[in-house]
Amino acid sequence: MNKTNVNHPDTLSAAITGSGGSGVVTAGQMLLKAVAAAGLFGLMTRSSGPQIRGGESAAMLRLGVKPVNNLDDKFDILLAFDWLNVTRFVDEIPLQPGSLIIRDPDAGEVPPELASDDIQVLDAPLKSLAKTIDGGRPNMIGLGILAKLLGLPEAALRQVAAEHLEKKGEKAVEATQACISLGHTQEWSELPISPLEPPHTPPVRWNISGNEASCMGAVRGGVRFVAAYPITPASEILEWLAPNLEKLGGSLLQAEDELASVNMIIGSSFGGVPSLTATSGPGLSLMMEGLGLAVTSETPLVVSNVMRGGPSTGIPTKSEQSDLNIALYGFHGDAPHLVLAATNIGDCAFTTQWAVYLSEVLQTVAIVLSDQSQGQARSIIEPPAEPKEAYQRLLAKSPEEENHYQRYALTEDCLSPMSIPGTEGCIYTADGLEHNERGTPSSMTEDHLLQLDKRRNKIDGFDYGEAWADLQGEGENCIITWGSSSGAAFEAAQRLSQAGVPTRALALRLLAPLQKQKQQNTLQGVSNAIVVEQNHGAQLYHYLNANQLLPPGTRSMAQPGPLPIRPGDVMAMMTQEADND
Amino acid sequence: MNKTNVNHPDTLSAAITGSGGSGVVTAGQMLLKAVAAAGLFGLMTRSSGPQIRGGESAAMLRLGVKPVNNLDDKFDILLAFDWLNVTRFVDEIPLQPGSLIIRDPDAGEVPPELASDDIQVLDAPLKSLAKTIDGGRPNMIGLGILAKLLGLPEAALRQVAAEHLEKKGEKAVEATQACISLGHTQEWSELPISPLEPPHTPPVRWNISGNEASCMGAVRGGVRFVAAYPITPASEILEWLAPNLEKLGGSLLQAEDELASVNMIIGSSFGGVPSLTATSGPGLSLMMEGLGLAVTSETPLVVSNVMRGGPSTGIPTKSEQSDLNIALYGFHGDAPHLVLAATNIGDCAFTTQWAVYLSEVLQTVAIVLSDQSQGQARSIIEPPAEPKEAYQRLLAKSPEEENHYQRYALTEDCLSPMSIPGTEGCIYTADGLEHNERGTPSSMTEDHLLQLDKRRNKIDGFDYGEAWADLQGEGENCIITWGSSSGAAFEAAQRLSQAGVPTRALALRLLAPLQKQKQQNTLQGVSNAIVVEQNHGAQLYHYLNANQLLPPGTRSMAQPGPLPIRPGDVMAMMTQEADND
Amino acid sequence: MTETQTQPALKAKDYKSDIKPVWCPGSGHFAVLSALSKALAHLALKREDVAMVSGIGCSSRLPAYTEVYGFHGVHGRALAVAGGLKAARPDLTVIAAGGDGDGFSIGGNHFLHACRRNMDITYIVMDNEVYGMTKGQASPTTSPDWSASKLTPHGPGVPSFNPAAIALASGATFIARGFSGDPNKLTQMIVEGIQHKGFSFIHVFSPCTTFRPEQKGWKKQVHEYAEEVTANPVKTAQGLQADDGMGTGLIYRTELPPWQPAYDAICEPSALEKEFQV
Amino acid sequence: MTETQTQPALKAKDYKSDIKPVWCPGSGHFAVLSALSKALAHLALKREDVAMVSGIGCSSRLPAYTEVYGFHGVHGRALAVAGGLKAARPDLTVIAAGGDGDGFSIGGNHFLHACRRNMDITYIVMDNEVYGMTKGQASPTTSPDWSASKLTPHGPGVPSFNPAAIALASGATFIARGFSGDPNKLTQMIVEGIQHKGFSFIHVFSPCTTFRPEQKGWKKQVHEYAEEVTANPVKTAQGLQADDGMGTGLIYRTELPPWQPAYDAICEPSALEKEFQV
Ligand SMILES: Cc1ncc(C[n+]2csc(CCOP(=O)(O)OP(=O)(O)O)c2C)c(N)n1
Ligand SMILES: Cc1ncc(C[n+]2csc(CCOP(=O)(O)OP(=O)(O)O)c2C)c(N)n1
Ligand code: SF4
Ligand code: SF4
Ligand SMILES: [Mg+2]
Ligand SMILES: [Mg+2]
Repeated sequence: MNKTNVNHPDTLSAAITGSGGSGVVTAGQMLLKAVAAAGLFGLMTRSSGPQIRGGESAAMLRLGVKPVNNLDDKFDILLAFDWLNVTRFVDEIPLQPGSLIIRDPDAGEVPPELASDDIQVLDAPLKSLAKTIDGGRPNMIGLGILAKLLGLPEAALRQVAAEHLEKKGEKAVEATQACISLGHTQEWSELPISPLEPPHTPPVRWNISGNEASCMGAVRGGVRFVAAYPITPASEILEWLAPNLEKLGGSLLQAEDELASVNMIIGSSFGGVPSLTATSGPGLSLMMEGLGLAVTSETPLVVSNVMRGGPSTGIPTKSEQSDLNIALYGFHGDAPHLVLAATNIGDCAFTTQWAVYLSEVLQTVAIVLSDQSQGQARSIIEPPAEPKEAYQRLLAKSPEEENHYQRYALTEDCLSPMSIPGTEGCIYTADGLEHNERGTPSSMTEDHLLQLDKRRNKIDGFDYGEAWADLQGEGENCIITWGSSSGAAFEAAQRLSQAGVPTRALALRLLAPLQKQKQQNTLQGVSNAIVVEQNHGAQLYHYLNANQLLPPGTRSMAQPGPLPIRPGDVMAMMTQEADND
Repeated sequence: MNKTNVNHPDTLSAAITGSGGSGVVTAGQMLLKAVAAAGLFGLMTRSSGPQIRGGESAAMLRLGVKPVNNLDDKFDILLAFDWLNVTRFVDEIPLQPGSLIIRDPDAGEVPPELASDDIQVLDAPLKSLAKTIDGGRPNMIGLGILAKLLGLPEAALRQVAAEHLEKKGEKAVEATQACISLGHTQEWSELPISPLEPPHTPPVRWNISGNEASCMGAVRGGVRFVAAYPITPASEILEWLAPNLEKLGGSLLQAEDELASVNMIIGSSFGGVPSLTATSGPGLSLMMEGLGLAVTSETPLVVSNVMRGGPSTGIPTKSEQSDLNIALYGFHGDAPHLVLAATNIGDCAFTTQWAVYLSEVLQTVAIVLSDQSQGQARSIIEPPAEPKEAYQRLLAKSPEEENHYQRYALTEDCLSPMSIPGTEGCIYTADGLEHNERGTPSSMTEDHLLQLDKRRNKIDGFDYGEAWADLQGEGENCIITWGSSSGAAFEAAQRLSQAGVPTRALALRLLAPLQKQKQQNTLQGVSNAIVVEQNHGAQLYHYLNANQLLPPGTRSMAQPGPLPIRPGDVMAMMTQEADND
Repeated sequence: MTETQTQPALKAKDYKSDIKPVWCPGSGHFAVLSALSKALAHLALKREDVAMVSGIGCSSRLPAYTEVYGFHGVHGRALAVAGGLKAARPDLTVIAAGGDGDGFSIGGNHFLHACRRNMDITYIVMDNEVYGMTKGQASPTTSPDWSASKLTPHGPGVPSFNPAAIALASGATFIARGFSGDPNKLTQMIVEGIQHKGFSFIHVFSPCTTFRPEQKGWKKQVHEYAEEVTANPVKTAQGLQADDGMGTGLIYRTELPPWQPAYDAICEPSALEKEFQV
Repeated sequence: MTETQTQPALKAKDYKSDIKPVWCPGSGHFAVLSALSKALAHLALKREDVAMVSGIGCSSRLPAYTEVYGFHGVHGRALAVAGGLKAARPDLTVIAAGGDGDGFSIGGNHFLHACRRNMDITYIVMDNEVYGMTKGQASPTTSPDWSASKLTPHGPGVPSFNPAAIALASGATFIARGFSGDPNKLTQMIVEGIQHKGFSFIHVFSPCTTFRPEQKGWKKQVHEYAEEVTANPVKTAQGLQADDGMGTGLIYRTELPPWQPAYDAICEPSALEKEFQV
């Protein structure tokens, strides 16, 4: 029998589905923890139906011996507790010839949308097995079965059960462990799966979500004040930060709305405290006026925008990369600022930390784009790196002699020392009206031009070093991408190169200001390029075209959410004949 | 002596300045009325200092025998009542060799910033002459002098005085008329001005501001409900509409803020009444979330955005074309919609009316960009044209039989009949969540893609006819522009062509969706192009590049406000060697 | 309520749509939907002459579940959409609905000004003292010491918002408090609210079983509002102070002319051109 | 007010900057600037420890005219900026200022929630019952029949907003009403407001000579607030009702703990990484 994962012997993909209350998410989370305990890497995303609470749900995992940044094209295993509303997930859990479905025969036949001749169905009487154990639950039987198939050691599973259910008491732990063991001891004839070989001495790893990683980046970067308003899928950022900022001597304020939250962090940052807010599309829209004020008054701050399906209220619980336009261009007037995007879950930490540093040193707004698929997914990763240099805000010092402090003084690098309230002799009034060097409102053409130049040049002239983008591979074919699509792009490039189509992939971390010269250098020798992104309007593609940064004939692969962009789709697009009209 | 206006014998430019209370604006307004009464065309813009009320001000006029759409490079005449703070206006009132300054010798010397050997200074004892008349005012003496120099008949001036001061009583009218006559009877030796020859039978003309023209367009287009929040320089739109909508059976609601105003017109439009709001940059920023809702729920509405200096509060009383980015891209998610811009003051009527028709027929948002220099300037114009076709919203009718009304039904042209409350049998709930054809929220990939396609294709597929742009002239040189820069661009193209540099000028009226094929056809044969716009970031230039609609080597002429773009500057840019690196 | 034509044959269920609510089992919002449909049936309003407008939240999903015209807008703006609709279409019966977060936090400004403006709109707030939809954060009505949300680990620490008192101070002309656990009384309250000419505010305790399971105890805490119901705002303020905040029933009602533009057309747009002609 | 160090040598004029106000001659806002600078001098606050925050409007221009730190933000958000500043920098004396449009129309929601949150901020609203900056439109405090704005040719037609009553219902702990025509009393009021621990709201009648010339008559209409000043909101509501709206003086004061996060750091960010380590 063909092993389904022979093409990617380093990874395995498994999905778990079931109706409300069947324990899909618990099983998935425990599986991921067991993956970690076993010394492997892994990724888990979730999906659920429209019910606020308690509807059907799916957990999608991919495990690997090396870091895993994206889902695969197909799933090797689907474990279904039941078939209620499972069709909702059919698109999200593509199977392939040789994939394995594990079902409880008591739950009925595999629905026609999933059944096919090429797919092997294994019967596992989850419910009846669970009944054999006091306090046993079918999902934990399933977990044991899955672990066995994936090659995860029983010990890892038992350890996870002990930790995960600690609060529920010893009895619960024991029952769960018994279920897992029962599942794990099931014997199967030859199976279409090659279990993964964990490394002998596993590296240090973290178990973290993208939203949590963004938090770590924020506090590492020095953020000590946050004001925000809850919104899916950004709320976890606030929920982690509220208790943890306190430990660092900072605080979080739940504001009455996003107009308040953005203006509150303008106030705190004016007060000298590095500040951040987190939101998603609708909240970002409401913040744009305030962000323009921060740009104009040169008040540093960071917005962590976790994108969801748009436009308008859109699809709150699903992912999309469609807020690039508003992040780049959503200001009235000319308002240069920074836009960054994390290229994977762990990178949410690096990119957010870097954004804090950059916003502080450049005294401007940094918008960090992440998305639901990064933010709410959990991953076993290598500990995220930190930026090489820890930039800080340039502060004004009390002058020795009486002289007029000029908050918006024109300097060579266009950065002016910022005075923090409490500093003697450097009193000023920050202003969102156009102003002269001192900060006094001015409607004169010359002041306007000087300050417009200042605000642009301080950002354009800065040396951002090497972190502006991630590049992998080489070759005349190139995949250009950003954010959560980067994982699929890198994997596609790698697989293409292995298949004899030399391909590089470039994922932009710094989206504004574009590093034109560096990007041009990086793209030298490229004859066939595509721009990959998860939105409908080809937002990155148009943006790069606007700045004449794409090789001639570059094609756009813009696929809106919520389905993730998969490596195979990118490969297909890359190798498709370039259409030349 | 050289006449200063020999190069443009059809037009004459005059400015009036003075400190608070000197009556600059009154003199300017009356002069413009007299221009109209004399059968000529003309344009008047104003400028003032930072004082809320009563500071120095300047009135800038250009008169012509044909319609005048923009200020000239230089002024032929400057009439100064005094020299207090006049330096504030030096940039706005460029003089040239041969220009004439009229000053009151009692007000002191011409300041060095203005004085030069080439400039002729005429002494006119305005104050002392005014004293000779009971109730006489120096500005009215000045008005008489100016009228004489410009060749405006005394009768026209007297008539205007009678109308303008009617409410102040007969004595005031008589004193004013006496002043005007006294000024008008001043005799001068040969002067560097050739007065204009009014046509024998003057055509029908209107005296209107751009903001008023936008109002006429709105009500002609069918707008009957407006909710808005005051903001400079858009408030005059509301002030005109409030009393006049009533006469048409409509109404205007002053809202508590812009979040309310945009959502209120979503409500009224959902109720079936064509609706509009007017605002400027900061207000537009606050409306973006609501506009995204209108796009997604397919609720037609029009936003008249009168641009001012940005970013943030910026320069509220001055003009700039820097809200193009937010108008095009300021939505979270992919939200196709319409963006239009008026190419001159009269065109504010045409473009707004067309925007109402288009938003109604396409069931989407139309943002109309005008700016302070169009909105608050007054002009004597030909009566504005109306769009050829009066499109209307496609309404759902009560079905004969019971069947489920599908608000967002997928149709060939992607437009679905909209049901208005009160219609039996077509009940539905409009939604800003992604939805299926019926309107029920859906997070399924397929529904999302279908509705994203629908919302884009209904707009992209529509036949906009010929009004998408104004084209003048021909030749391999081309000036591409939009909005209030169009006047200078057209004049530059004309003057260049006359000077042997064949130049065409293209002013885009429909900025989104771009009419790619039409624009490509229009630009055929162009070898040297520039994009002219009044902002810092070259917003139109980048947008056209993003859509690969510019001939290779096209250069950007992006000049932020508040100084207007002048024809001479455009000519200089056009003829400058293209720099090819 | 606008005197539109009525239509006697319909039952409460005819005012419910066939769309299945996304609500959790036991959510108080189900009972509000029931009470509302009964009220509409009682008033025998023509379904197509009624419009339900909402913002975002579990509660704000209500419109799609009713068989009347609906507008499910963005978070916090229900009253703005409703106000524009009523201004342009005075003939419709306009009802706005939503949650405590939607109405009192992000929507607070519109609440203030809608009360003042006194348009003929009925506003039903389903208060569960929590943001249900976003999985359980504190709202303005949450008590200061409720610490179950990680976002406010020590509780919000701010005295809770008193909707009736704010409505009163802002000029609302009809204020009532209901409980989803007493749907008959709530039905009657909604009927009266819709009948009231002007802005009627109906504040409903509607438990969130998922994130505030302790609200099951509300059943025992609510009681008849025992203070005098007057048209005198000061007396009512006094009554509200004396009440423990859990009294349900009519609280305040007064008659003031609703704000409603409605002009007869006296000319065509072309007539307005005269002003500009030279 | 925060107990910051004081600095005795400064006079009122030392708290004024050298920037010339753009205000019209006779604008009430001049007197507010004077009273404020006198109050700061009286309190002998170190100039660098005071921050003035405002929105947009004639009145909101105030910060640049004072010689303390200033933030001139966007329209309606002064209280949000001030709240964030105070939360992050409890050591500063934070004063927010603005107009009736800025504070009660577009800024209404922040007003509500700032009163509730009771942070130690002083908020001065210069009420001229008009939008001065945008040349004379009705604000929430404008009387319903004021028809001088073309935008509301029949007057706004809505009962005017009662700032003190709303502040009271929302939970403000210090409410006073002043008049720019009585700058000494106003100075005293600002002093007490700044000294008050918690949110102090000072509502100042500050005439717009340009667009509301009739407000010159205010001189004759204002009078001492004659009702009892208590810490009891119901009594105060009664008093406010009895007053004709023109009584100036302290109206309400109570002591409640201000909301103020202030935590001592107990660890470094690296200590937080443990949670994630496998
Ligand atoms: C602008 C914006 N901010 C935040 C959100 C996220 N959000 C959705 S519903 C909600 C709160 C809902 O609470 P409530 O109104 O009390 O309704 P409930 O779910 O409790 O019935 C929030 C914060 C949003 N959709 N839009
Ligand atoms: C978002 C936004 N909307 C509208 C405006 C225009 N605007 C500037 S000041 C103002 C009103 C000012 O009135 P008020 O706060 O009473 O101050 P005053 O000028 O009367 O002192 C308005 C509407 C703006 N700047 N920003
Ligand atoms: S989360 Fe709470 S409010 Fe929302 S549906 Fe469930 S029980 Fe009701
Ligand atoms: S317009 Fe009115 S409020 Fe503004 S400065 Fe002048 S007088 Fe004062
Ligand atoms: Mg709630
Ligand atoms: Mg005011």
